[in-house]
Order: sequence, then C-alpha cells, then structure tokens
Amino acid sequence: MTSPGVTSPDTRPADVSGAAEDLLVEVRDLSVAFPADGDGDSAVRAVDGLSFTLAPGRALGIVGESGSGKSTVAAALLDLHRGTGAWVGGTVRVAGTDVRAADERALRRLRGGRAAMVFQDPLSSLDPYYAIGDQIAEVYRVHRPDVSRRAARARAVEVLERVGIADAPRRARSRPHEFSGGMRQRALLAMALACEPRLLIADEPTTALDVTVQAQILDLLHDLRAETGMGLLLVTHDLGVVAGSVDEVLVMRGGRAVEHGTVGEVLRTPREPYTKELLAAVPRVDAEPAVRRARASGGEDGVLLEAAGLRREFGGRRNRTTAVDEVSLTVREGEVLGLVGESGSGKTTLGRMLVRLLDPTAGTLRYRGHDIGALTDRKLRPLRSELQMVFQDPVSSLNPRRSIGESVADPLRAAGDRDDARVVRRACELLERVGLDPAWYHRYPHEFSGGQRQRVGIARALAPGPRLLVCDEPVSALDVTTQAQIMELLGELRRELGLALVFIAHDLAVVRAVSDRVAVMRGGRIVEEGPTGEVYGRPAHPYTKGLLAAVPVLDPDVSAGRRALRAAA
Amino acid sequence: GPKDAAAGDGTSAAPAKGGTLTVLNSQPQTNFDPARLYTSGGGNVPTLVFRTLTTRNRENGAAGAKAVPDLATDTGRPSENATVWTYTLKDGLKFEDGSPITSADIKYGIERSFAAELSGGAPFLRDWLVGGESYQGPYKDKDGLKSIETPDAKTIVFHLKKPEGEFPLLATQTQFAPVPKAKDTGTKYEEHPVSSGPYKVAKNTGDGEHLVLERNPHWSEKTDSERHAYPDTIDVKSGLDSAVVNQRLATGAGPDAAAVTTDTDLGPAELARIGGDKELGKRVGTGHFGYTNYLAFNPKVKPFDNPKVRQAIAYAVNRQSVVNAAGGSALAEPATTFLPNSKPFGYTPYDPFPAGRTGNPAKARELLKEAGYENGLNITLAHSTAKNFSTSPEIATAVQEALKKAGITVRLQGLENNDYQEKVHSVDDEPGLFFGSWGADWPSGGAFLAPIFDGRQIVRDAANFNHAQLDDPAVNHEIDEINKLTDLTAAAPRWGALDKKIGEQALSVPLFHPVYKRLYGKDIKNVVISDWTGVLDISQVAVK
Amino acid sequence: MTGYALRRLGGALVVLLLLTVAVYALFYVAPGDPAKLACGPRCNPGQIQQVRERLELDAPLLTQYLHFLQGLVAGRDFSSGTTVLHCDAPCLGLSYQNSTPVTELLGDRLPVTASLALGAMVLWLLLGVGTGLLSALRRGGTTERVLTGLTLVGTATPVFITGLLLLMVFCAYLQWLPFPTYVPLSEDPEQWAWNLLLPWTALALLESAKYARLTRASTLETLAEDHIRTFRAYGVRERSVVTRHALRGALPPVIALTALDLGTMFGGAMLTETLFGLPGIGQLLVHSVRVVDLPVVVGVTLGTGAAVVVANLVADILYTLADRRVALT
Amino acid sequence: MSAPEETPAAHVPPVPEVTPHQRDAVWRRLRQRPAAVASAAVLLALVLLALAAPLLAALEGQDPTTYHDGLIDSARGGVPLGPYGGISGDHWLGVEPGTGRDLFARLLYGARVSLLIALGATAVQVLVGLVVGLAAGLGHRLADQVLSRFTEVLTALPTLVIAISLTAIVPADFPRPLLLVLVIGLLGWVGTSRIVRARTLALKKLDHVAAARLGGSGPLRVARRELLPALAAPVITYAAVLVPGNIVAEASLSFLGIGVTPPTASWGQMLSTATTWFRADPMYVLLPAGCLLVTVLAFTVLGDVVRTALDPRERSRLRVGSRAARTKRIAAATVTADATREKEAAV
Ligand SMILES: Nc1ncnc2c1ncn2[C@@H]1O[C@H](COP(=O)(O)OP(=O)(O)OP(=O)(O)O)[C@@H](O)[C@H]1O
Ligand SMILES: Nc1ncnc2c1ncn2[C@@H]1O[C@H](COP(=O)(O)OP(=O)(O)OP(=O)(O)O)[C@@H](O)[C@H]1O
Ligand SMILES: [Mg+2]
Ligand SMILES: [Mg+2]
Repeated sequence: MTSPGVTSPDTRPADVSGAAEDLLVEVRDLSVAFPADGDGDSAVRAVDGLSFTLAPGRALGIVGESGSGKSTVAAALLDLHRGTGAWVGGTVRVAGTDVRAADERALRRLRGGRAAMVFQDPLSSLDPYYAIGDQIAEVYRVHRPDVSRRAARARAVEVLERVGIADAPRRARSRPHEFSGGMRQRALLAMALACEPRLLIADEPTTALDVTVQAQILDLLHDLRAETGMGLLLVTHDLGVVAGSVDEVLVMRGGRAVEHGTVGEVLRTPREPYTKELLAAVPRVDAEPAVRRARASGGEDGVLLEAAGLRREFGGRRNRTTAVDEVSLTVREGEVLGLVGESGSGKTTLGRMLVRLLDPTAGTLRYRGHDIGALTDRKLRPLRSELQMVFQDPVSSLNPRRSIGESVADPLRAAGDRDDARVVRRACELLERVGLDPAWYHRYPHEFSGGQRQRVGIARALAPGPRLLVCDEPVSALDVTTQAQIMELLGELRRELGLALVFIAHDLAVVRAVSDRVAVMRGGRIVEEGPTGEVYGRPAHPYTKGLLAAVPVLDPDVSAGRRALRAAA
Repeated sequence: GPKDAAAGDGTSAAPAKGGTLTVLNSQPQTNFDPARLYTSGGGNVPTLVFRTLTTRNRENGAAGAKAVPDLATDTGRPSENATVWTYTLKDGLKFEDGSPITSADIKYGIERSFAAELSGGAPFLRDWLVGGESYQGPYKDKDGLKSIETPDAKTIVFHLKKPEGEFPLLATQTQFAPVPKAKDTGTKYEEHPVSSGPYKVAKNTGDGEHLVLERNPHWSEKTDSERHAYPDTIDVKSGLDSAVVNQRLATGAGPDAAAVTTDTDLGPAELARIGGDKELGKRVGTGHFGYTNYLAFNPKVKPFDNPKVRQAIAYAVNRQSVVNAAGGSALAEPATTFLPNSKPFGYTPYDPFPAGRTGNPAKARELLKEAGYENGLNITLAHSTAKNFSTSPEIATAVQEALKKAGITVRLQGLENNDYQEKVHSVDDEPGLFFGSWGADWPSGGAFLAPIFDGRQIVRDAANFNHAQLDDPAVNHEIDEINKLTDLTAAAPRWGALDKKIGEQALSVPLFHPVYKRLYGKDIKNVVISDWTGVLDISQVAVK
Repeated sequence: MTGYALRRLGGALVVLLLLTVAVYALFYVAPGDPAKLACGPRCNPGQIQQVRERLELDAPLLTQYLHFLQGLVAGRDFSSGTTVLHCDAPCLGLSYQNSTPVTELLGDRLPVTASLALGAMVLWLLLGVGTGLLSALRRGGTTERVLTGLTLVGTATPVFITGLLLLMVFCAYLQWLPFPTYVPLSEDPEQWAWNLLLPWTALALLESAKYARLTRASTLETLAEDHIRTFRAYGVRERSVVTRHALRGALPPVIALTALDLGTMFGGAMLTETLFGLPGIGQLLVHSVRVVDLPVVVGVTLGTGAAVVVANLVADILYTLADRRVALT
Repeated sequence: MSAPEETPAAHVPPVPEVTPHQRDAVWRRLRQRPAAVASAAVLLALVLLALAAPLLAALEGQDPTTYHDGLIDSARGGVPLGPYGGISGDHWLGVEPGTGRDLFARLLYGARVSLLIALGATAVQVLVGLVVGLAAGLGHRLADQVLSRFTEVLTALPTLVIAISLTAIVPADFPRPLLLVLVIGLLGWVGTSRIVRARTLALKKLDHVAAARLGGSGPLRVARRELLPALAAPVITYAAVLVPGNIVAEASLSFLGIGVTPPTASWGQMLSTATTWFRADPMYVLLPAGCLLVTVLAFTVLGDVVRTALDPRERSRLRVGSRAARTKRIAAATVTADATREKEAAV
C-alpha cells in the first residue's frame, strides 16, 4: 500500500507474501503459554500458532470470544511478555524490528515510539499517583527527549482535547481516580496518540464509551490512518465497531485463527460456523426485546429503591465537580432500569451512591422504605447483601492476592456460612453460570482475560443473593455470545428471584434488550426517562436522538456512509 | 605502697607558662558552686577557681596526702582540746574583681552551704560546728552561724562540738572558699562563681558541660605556693563517652595533645591494648585514692546474724575473680583490710580470714557446718544494675560463682541504681548482703572508719553508711579518743589498730581497692599524682 | 480543612497533656527520691525535708501537677535564695538539680539534637531509599546482594560499635575528621557539618537498612501493579519506572517510618550523643532520669511529644500529597 | 440467543480438587526456593543449637558460668591468654575477657534468650502493630484519632522512664524471658502500626475493598481478607529488620534490671559488654555480632521469600530451575494445555 488514501472496506487484505520491509506487522507462528501456577509444571497455551500481517495505513480487527487470546497477541507485538514468566514462540516483527530478538534499547524505541498500545483495562492502567497530563507528557518526552517539559504538557492537553475530554487544560491536572471510566480510556488513547506511533494497538478501546463518543474516537482513528499512514490493530468484541473501522478481520478462538479475511467478506459471508454464530448473537438496537417481564406487583408497593434529589460533588472548594446533580429515580422489584448516557455523565457515581458505596452530598435514598442515605456502615451491613454492584473496572475490583474462587466465595463466607464444601460448591456453580471453568477456582485475577475478570465480578455480585444489582458496564468486555449468556443469566435471576437491576451500559442494543425502563444521563442529570420502547421509539431529548443515531451498524458500507456524513457535518 | 606515677617524660622537661589545657571528661562539672560541691581536698577543677583555708599538698604519692595552708597562713591553730580552731588569712588575697578576701567572705561561704537551696556538700560542718544541726543558712537565718567568729577581717575562729583533730583536712573542702555576699546570686551563683583562685570562669554552658577557665588577673602566685597554673586557659569538655575520652587522649590530635582527664579511667579492654604499646604506656598516670569496695552484711538479717556464716563467706570469696571483674589487677588491688593501702590512712596489714587469692571454699564449708548449714545455704546478694565496676552485675556474678564452690547458692537481686542506693543506705530496707564502697573525704583513718562503724553515725531517714548498724561503745570511744589528736601521724597507727579490731568481727568482707589509671596527652608536663586524689593534679600541669 | 486543623490541634494538646500525666504517674512509681537525689549524697533528714519543701515534693502529687499546669499557662515564681526568679509562661519549672529553667535547658540542647536528627534523616533516607530502589532495580543481582548485606550489617551492629569504629578510623587513624564537638550552625555552617558528619553517618548506617528493605519490598509490590505495565509498554526506562512510578506507591510506609524515627530522635539519640559528645536532649534525658529530675524529664517528653505530633501531621499531609485518593481525616 | 436446555440451577459443577489450595501452593513454592530452604534451615539450626546448648556444652566439657581465672591475663585488663581470644581444645571459641568463662557455651546458652526475643518480641510487635494500625487506618475517624494520639504518646514517652518504672512495679519472681518479650514487644510496635496505617489508608480506597464491603464484610473481615495479604509484604520485611534492634534492646533492659539475671548469657549483653574489646580481643565482639548477623540475614531472606511467595503476581515471575529445564517443562506442559483446550472446545 503506497497511498493510504480513503480506505474502502472492500479492499483486499494486504498481500501476505509481500516484502517484509513494507509490512508494519508480521507475525509468524506466534504461540504464547502461561505457566498455570508459577512453576511451569502446567501451562495455559493462550495463543497457538497464529500468523498475520499488517501493512501501513491498514487496519486489522481481531475479534473472538472472551479468553480467546486477543489481548495476549496484542501484548506479544510489543513483547510485553518479556520477563513475566510467559513462554513465547514464533517470530514477531513490528516496524522492521524483530521484537523478540531486540535488545532493551531497541525495544524501548519501538514501544510507544513506533507502536503504541491502548490497554484493555484502561481504568487500572494509569498511574494513580500522577496527574493524567503529566503521565502523557512523560511518555511523550521519552520519545521526544528534545521537547521541553512545558511543550510536552501542552501536547498532553492537545491530545486530551482530541479524544474529546472537555475542559482538557484543567482535566489534565486530574488524577486517574477523578476521571470516569470512559475518560480514562480516552486518556490512555490520548497517551498512545501523543507519540504519533506508526502502529496503534488498541485493545478494546471503546468499551467504556457511549456510542457518540465511540463514533468520535473511531473517526479520529480513521482520520489518523488516512493522514499519517498509521496502522491499526483493533482488538474488539464489538462487531459493529469492527464493521466501521477495519479493513480485515481475524476471528480467533482458543488461541487460533478461525477465519481471516476482509471485513466485508467475514461480516457478510462468513465461512466458519463460529463466525456465523457470533454474528447471529449480536443484539440489535431496533429489535423488540424477546422476553419482557410482566410487572409482578405494579403500583407503588413494588418500589424497591427510591432516590430523590441525589447529588454528589467532588473536590475541594476551588475545583468542585458536580458528578451527579439532583437525580431522582425509582427502581421497582424485579425491574430493570437501563442507564445510558455520555461518558463522564455520572452513571458510575450514581450507581455507587445507590448501593451506598459513596455517600451522597445531598438527597435521600430509600430502600424498601428504610432511609439508607445516612445509615452508618454498621447499621447498613444487614442490608448489604441485598444491594450489590458489578464494578466498571473488573481489575481493581478483584483482590489481586486472592484466587477468583475465593473472591466469589467471600460474600458467602461473610454471610456466615461455615460449611466450606458448600461454599466452594456454590462459588463454582456461580463461576460456571457466568461461563467460567470452575477448575479455575484457584487462579488469580491476573491470569485471566479482561472478559473473564468481568464475569468473575458478576459472579461475585450474584453470590450474596442480591435484590438489587447495579451493573456498571457488566458486559462491555464480552463477546456477543458470552454477552448473551450473561444477559440470559440475569434474565433468569430476575424471573426466579425478582432481582431488580440498574443496568449501566453504553451499548444501546444491550440496554434495550434487558431494560424495562431507560434513563438517559448527561452532565450529571437524567435528561430523559421512560419505558424502553418509548425512549427508543420516540426519543424526546436531542441527546437521546443523537445517541440512537450513533449506534454502530454491522454493515461496513452503511458504517462508511455514516462516517462520511459525520465528516461532512 | 603506691607506685610513683610520674615516671616518663611527664616530669623531665621544665614546665613553662602558657597554652591551653584541655580536660576531656565523662561527667559534666555540674553544680559549680562551692557550697554545693562535694569534693575531697577541694577537687581538681574546682580547686583552680576556689581557694580554701587549707589545701592538699600538691606532691606525688603519700607526701601529697596531707593538708597545707592555702588562704590561711597555717593549717590552723587548735585550742587545747581541739574544739576551737583559729585561722589567719594571708595578706594580699583578692577575688577576681580585685576586691580583698576577708574572713567574713569565708564565713559567708560556709553559711551558704547550710541553705537548702545549695545542698549537696559534705555533712561534717553540720555535724561538727556548734549549732550546725539547726542552722538553715544565710537566706533564712539572717543572724548567721554563731560558732564561726570573725573578730577581724583576717581572722576566723571555729567552735566545734567535740575535739576534731582532722579539722585542717576538712578545711580543704570547697565550702571553705570565700564567697562575697554582695555577689551571691543564690542558685544562679554556680553559673559564674566569683573566683579566688588562679582561674576564673569564662564560660559555663550546659551546667558544666563545657567550662572554659581563664586566668584570674588578681590571683597572685606569691600568696599561693600550691597551685602553679601554667596554662593560660583551661578548657573542660565533658559529656563524652569514656571510650572516646581515652581514644582521644591516645590519639592526641590537635588540642588533644595537651589534654588530660580528671574522671575517666582506662577500661580493661584499653589496658589490654596499651599493654603492648610502649609509647602509650608512658602516658598512663597511676594513682591511688583512698577507696575500698567491700561486701557489706546486715547482721540484723538472717543468716548474717551468725558470725560463722559471715566468716564462711569471707573465706569463700575469690578475690582474684572479683579483681578481674573490676578490670584486672591493674585497676584493682585485692583488699583484706578496710583501710586503704597507704600510710596516711593508718594502713596496718592484716587478714583475719586468710583465704589466699582465690578463696578457701573448704574452710568456708567447715564454718558453715559449724553454723548448722552442712547442706548448703541459700542467700540473696543485692547489687546495682549500673555499669560501674563496683556494685555491678559483673562483680556480683564473680562472688556468686565463688560462693557456689563453698556450697552457698547465691540469688542475685539486681536493683536499679537509685533503688539500690536507697535500699542499701536505709536502716529499715537494708538487704542482708550487698556491695558497699567507701571513699575517704580526706586521707585519714577517721574519715574512713567513723562513718561506717561509729554507732552515733547510724542515720535514720537519710543515707546511712553504718551498714552493720554497729554501735559498740568501745569503738565509739576509741574514735573519740583518736579524734582528739591533732598530731595526725600519731593518730594514724591507732586508726590502723581500730580497723583490725573491727575487721575481726567480719561485718564486711573487703574486696578490693581500685587503682586509677589515666591517660594524658603527649604535651602534658609536670604530672603530679598524690595519694589524696589518686589522679593527676591539673593545678600542677604544664602544656609547654 | 479548618475542622481538620482544629481536630489535630485538639489532638496535639491531648497528647501533650497525656504525656505530662504519664510522666508524673511513672515517676510516682519509679524508684528514687528526687529530694534525696537533689540534696546530695550525705544530707541529713532535716536537709532532705527542706529540699523536699522547696521543691514542693511534700505536696500531694495532684497539687504538684496542678502547679505545673499553672506554670505552663501563667508562669511561676521561684526563689533562688537571694532573689525571686520568674519563669515565664510556658514555664516547665526549674530543674531539681540546678534550678535552671527547663525551657532554657531545652533551648540549649534542641539545636544539637535537631541538627543531629535532621541531618541523619537526610542521610538515612538517601542511603536507605537509594539502596532500596537500587536493589529493587537490580533484583537478584550481585549489586543487590552486596547492598542488602551492607545495610543489614549496619542495622545488626549496635550504634556504639559502628560509632566507635567510625571514630577510630576517621578521627584517630586517618585523622580526616576532628573528634566531633558541636559547633552551632549559626556560628560556622561548615564546621557544623564536618563535626556532625560522623554522628550522622553512624545513625544513618543504623537506620538505613529498615528503609532500604521497606522501600525495596514496597517498590517490588507496586511494580507488580497494572499501571506499571503501561509505562513499560511506552518505552519508559526501567529506572524511571522504578524511581518515578513504583517508588510513589512505596512512599507511605517510608513516610510513616521517617516521621516516627524523626519524632523519636527529637527525644534524643542517647547513645549517639554520648558517643560523639554532642550535648543534646538525649544526654539531658538520661542524666535527668538518673537523678529523677522530674521537671526536666517532663520538659524533654513534652518536646519529644511536640516533635512526634508535628512529624505525624506532616506525614499525614504527605500521604495525601503522594496519593490523592487518601483523604485527611 | 442460545438458551441452555437444562436449568442451570440443577447443574452441579464439579468442585475443583486437582488445583492446590492457596496455602499449600505457598508452601510448595517456598519449599522450592533454595533461599527459603537455606534461611529456614539456618534459623532451625540456631533454635536447635539453643535447645541443645547443655548437650553441646557438655560435649565440649564446659559450662557457661564457671570462671577460669587462669586463662586470662589479670594484669592486662583480663584479656584472654593465647591467640584469638584463647581458642583451645578445651575452649573451642575461646573465653570471655575478665572472667574466663567459656564463650562457646555462653553463645549457645545466649541463643536461647536472644532467639526467644527475636521470635517472641518481634511477634508481639507485629501483632499489636497490625491490630492498631489496621484499626486506625480502617476504622472510624474517631478510632483513628484516638489510636494515633495514643501511639504518639507512646512514641514520645521515653522508654527509659517506662523501663525504670517497670523495675519498681514488676514482681521479682515474674518470669524474666516473658517479661522481656512483653516489654520489648509492647514498647516497640509503634513502627509497625504506623506503616500498617499508612498502607491501609491507601489500600482502603481500592475497589476490591469496596467490593468486599458490598459483599457484607465488616471491617474485621475486610482487614483480614483484603488488607492483610497486601500488608504482609511491608510488615514481614519490617519485622525482619526489627530483630537486631530487639536483640540488642534486651541488653539495655538488663542493665536496668528487667532483663535476664546474670549469669544468664544473651547475645545482646555479650555484644554490649564486648564493644570496647574490639581491638584487644576481636573474637569477643565478632562471635556475638556474627551470630546476630546470621540471625538477621536468615530472617531477612526468609521474610523476602515469604513475601514473594505470598504475592501471586510475583509468583509467575519466580524463576525455578535452569532456563533449559523451564523450557522443557513448558513444552511438556503444553500437552496438558492442549488437552484442556480440546475439552473446552467440546463443551
Ligand atoms: N498471566 C496469565 N497467566 C495464566 N493465564 C493467562 C494469563 N493471561 C491470560 N491468560 C489466559 O489466556 C487466555 C487468553 O487471554 P487473553 O487476555 O488474551 O484473552 P482475550 O482474548 O483478550 O479475552 P477478553 O476478550 O476476555 O479480553 C485466557 O484463557 C486467560 O485465562
Ligand atoms: N473521585 C472523584 N474525584 C473527582 N471527580 C470525580 C471523581 N469521580 C468521578 N469524578 C467526576 O465525576 C464525573 C462523573 O463520573 P462518573 O464516573 O460517574 O461517570 P460515568 O458516567 O460513569 O462515565 P463513564 O461512562 O465514562 O464511566 C466525571 O466528570 C468525573 O471526572
Ligand atoms: Mg482481552
Ligand atoms: Mg463509569
């Protein structure tokens, strides 16, 4: 590819036999194995004999089920497995460097400078101790030593602006915990872009972004490819994203390539049954939800949780942010309230307040008639098991020093169950229900893929038998089949136990599929609320309309057309 | 007898005036007030600032153990029965501000020492002077002490309760230094006491932590035949670790070449090292101060009421081990007599329970059997936990180990030092067996025996040193008799005889007499070590 | 913020008050009669009684304590015999031993101890944290083994041995440095530093192993965290990854320990002070405890207490600066 | 959407049994580390030596208390006669200056007291420090205030004053070793508690702690399950460096009269009396100092490996065996992995 030009989704895949120098990425027979318990007596082979190439200016999407080895491949491109005890085989060449043979210096030059990576877990991938702008400036200066500190800061602000962080000069001084999930994800992307890499490896870069911002980011990546000839390796489970952003698709399963072809081919005429299965499982935003729960005991009696005038502020006197502003909502027994909204609009903050992990600055919170807004921790404890949350960041919400099985079993033990066998059995059952092998009970969080960790989080939240579950992006890292499995599970629990859900997600199709009612948030407020059908069918607020319009579609051609429209606007 | 310390180049070169003498000490020169100091013979540093009626003779060995005139023209003129002592001051005596020293200043200085604010001095003035027991000092009692008369500015007369032939020795203590009433600032006087001696205080920081003495221009060599005052400045630095003091003296870098110490002995480890170093060996001053370390019995406590038991212990003690624990034969000499081994004290050699150097456990067992303890004996030995080589755990274990051989099981009772001092000096709480030590206030048998064995010196409610609470009329009488003698050379043998008589009662087991071994700097000249103080006399030292 | 400041101030006052109560109580049970010790070795009962009255030791303990408090707030008058000495508030009383105002004693010695403590702190932080970082960086290598060994030898050797060795080598044998004497910083900064170099070193050798080990362990812990991977993936040198990113997470324990050690050291590093002949608070304390000089001990304890309180306050503020997620409570 | 045929509730998954339990895994890994084995062996050996002190001393034909006046040079401060501190066939490590007591026997007997303190007092310090630090860091603001102020009081109170007061209070027949463990332990936990508190303040802001609280864990449970594992590293490391200080502290307490009573030996006391001897009789210093150093090294190394073994993330970085051996094992292991994958694919 000499001229990147405007990439058409129909272009052929890059010639694999082409001259190696022209290729940005050349992976041959890559295998990665992880020692299962540290001593190498048994191993997990995460990637198995994978080969692919990527030319400059082109984009390759890697899709596949959760745990299929996508992130492992991405990490191998920068040889991030070096020194971790993982076993790597095969050759990997990136931008002309044989990364597996490269010495430390060459590798350092490559990392960040020529090939930058956006990690799948954006929320824990930033240094909690430094301001975000400083972190971006730091890596920028690693590759541009001649740039002054001040210029690097300016660059950081610039890239933050490009990824859509409002008020970037001020927010650049914030620390990661002051950012919302989506903002952190964008900050990480900004870090990658700051160095103007020739190759961008983006591992699920939009999982925490609402559709409008997601579209904006994808456009940005597209533009960069066009302008600078940047190559893109996009790891994602979202086939809609794939459709609009890449030239080629590699479908992975169990560490191996199942199917490889142009995006048009794969999405339109899949050859392999697995690919077909995947495509079939994609929820559609326009589809009427299959199962709709008949409201059990309508009326006010069924109200489980009632929030009135909830408000939450952060920061000191000078830099005060109002994350949630006068939000009132009710959740009835067995009901699913979908919560969608812009990245940084206060969804997580609201969710955390609903389960009393955060104290509201103002407002009242009533759960089953009790005012829980001001209860002390001790008084709250009897109610704790009924109010659960699935955290947006699966990494930091799992104790890295405890096996996932124990994490899941923890609420059961906390509830006072002394029968070890029963607790373990129940935990294994939960693991199995979220699609994890119970044999992994004794493995530790870092040994799991992003999607697997997310499922551990769900299993743990379900363990105490909650009556209200706040799910903060519970399926954002899951491939569509696993997503479907999880949603099915949640549906069952709703039916069986009358579990009520507050379902925070950016994927409007998913929200539609599960919610009875939807609330749309923006800037800390709920701008629109109503029954799902109504909101999706007749959105009242312009923001809602924008959201619905931005939902990615599976057809690459439609996607391209939409982008052109956006670009024109 | 005591060896002459001043061997080596200490005396060879002719001393000259000038230079700075550094004194490196462990203990700060606290309470630098003549009323509060408790010194033997006027002390070492204090004697540079405070002149007294009499002073110790600044000569080597036994010759140094007698009193000579200082401010007074003679060592005192006693009345017939030695109860009235009269002194006449020399001419031309001046304070550091140039004002003349009068007998009233001396009287005032003594009176001050009775004030509760300025406590600390020796008890003799209170015990000896008529009315001394009830006088409260010049701040409370404006009338003054009647028993001290100053008929004129040159004469001072003391009236004593009973004959005291050793009064001239007492008059060496700093309480006999003149204090100008107008300059008295009470408790603050110690910051800058008015000098009558060759040096005045130029700097006194940290309560004697760092003391700098400079020449007193109004002191005249003509009126003072004892002090040479060769150096121009004397810089006393204290608060130093003893190992550091010795290291510095040994190294002698910079000002340390002209340094001495007045309170830090060489430790055993240092002696072991110096043994092989000729150059250093020459710079060690050896001296003897009248001092005895002993095992004290409280015969009121069983089984020490039984003389046989006391004798058995006296036989069982291994003096060699005890001496070793006290630092070896260079730092301690085994003792069988209570009086120190020096003529002026009246030393008469005797050993009522001859057990040789290492003890005689067999004889001890025999005596125990006689006493009815054929199956052994369990006793408790109290000692202080302080690291002091005299009442410390090391000595206690040495005794314990030796008594074990005689079938006596000793339980050690280590007491915190304050606790120990209070207990052993209390009539009521006194342990049955403990370590005592006594240093003479001046070199005489009386200063040694009377406080320990005079029945009238049993002190209730304050520090009692008569550990055996011995109140033997014969002993008391003999003490009184000897005290009547003003010819101290005649008195000495009688003290020796008394010592022997008391020693036979086995009220204590003398263990050892410490020996002073101190290093001095390379540039130190004119080293004089008397048997009075046992340490190098800094009033004689020259650094040029 | 004001609430926080008030709370801390209140807390500090409580600490200081408790300290004085504790010292009074401890002295009440401790052996040794201050009157006898202040009087001298051969006082008679009458004299002891007089001293006792003068020092107010005959009054009930509570009265003594209340008078002490009164002195703190309003000052007190004492008699020197010839005149009346006024001790201004905050008056910590006069030393039983030499009637010097305790505040004066403390004032004389504080600069010494502060010089010793602060200088040593700088040195042990450099040595300890530096060693810790270096051994975290060169994990498993010879450098790390040697460094670890050295710092451990430092901690395992009591300060009186290291100190004496330092003196013998540098002052006696090589004669590169003077035998330390304290020279006030205001008088001659250069001499001040030269004279304190050995004491600082001795203390730093003693303390640095703690810091080295702690820094190393905490740094390695942080290195295992996810965000470190990000910086490695961006080609940041391992050195800056460790010193900038991993160290930051390791700071809280180091700060905590520094505050503690510094605070305690303001109560005097007795062995070091004696060994190096520095007239600091430690020497004063040891001496005063021996002679049961209650006012001085109370004064020293209050001084230490104030230092501890301030050090902990600074530490708490530093935690929040190091990690903004931590809030001041 | 594919719905499974059977209701998931009815399905009982197999309880994992092949995978080892966490604790066993830690053990296994520790046993594989040569450093861990070596340091544990050293400590064990020291303890055994201490326990066997009478036997070994009898083997040498000496005991720790008998004086040998003939073996020291009284005129030279009591320095042992003969080279290297008087080492001879009778006295394997020479004799003590000043007394001539056998050093071999004294070192062995001294190990009893010193190791007891190293283990006992340090354990007390760690336990109390952990409890107080966790309570302050995790508890309510008031609890933190009270505990922090209390630790400040304890820090500022001069140990000397406390120790001297104790001499007056403690009954004479109170068992000395226990007293020492308690005194050193209870006076020395502040460091641990401050470190624990500092770490806790940071840790408690993490999501997994929030998750545990949501799961119904009270502060105790949170402390035990979420924080303790993360605190283990600094605490274990710190504890190892506390050991020498504790061993030496015993000596100073003995000088105040609340330590072991003479003639009982301890390394701390030997070391503190030995200080001035290091030029005249180096052996006398080197022996206790060496013992102390070996103990400290052993504790430090052990602390370090325990720390690594406890951190699952570190574990995968541990290198066991040679590189070649590792590769071989991995290659062999792949077969099993393949098998698992087949199984997975079949599901
Ligand atoms: N450090 C590790 N140790 C052991 N196993 C690991 C480790 N990292 C990943 N794995 C395993 O390797 C497999 C692939 O993981 P990877 O993270 O590449 O999956 P993924 O395709 O990115 O999945 P997801 O979409 O859920 O993020 C998973 O089964 C995971 O459990
Ligand atoms: N601890 C905090 N300190 C300061 N500001 C915060 C803090 N937590 C959140 N915020 C701010 O509050 C706002 C809402 O954050 P929140 O995490 O609730 O957003 P969100 O809706 O969950 O976004 P996303 O979809 O990106 O996760 C954001 O602007 C964020 O920067
Ligand atoms: Mg992944
Ligand atoms: Mg969020």
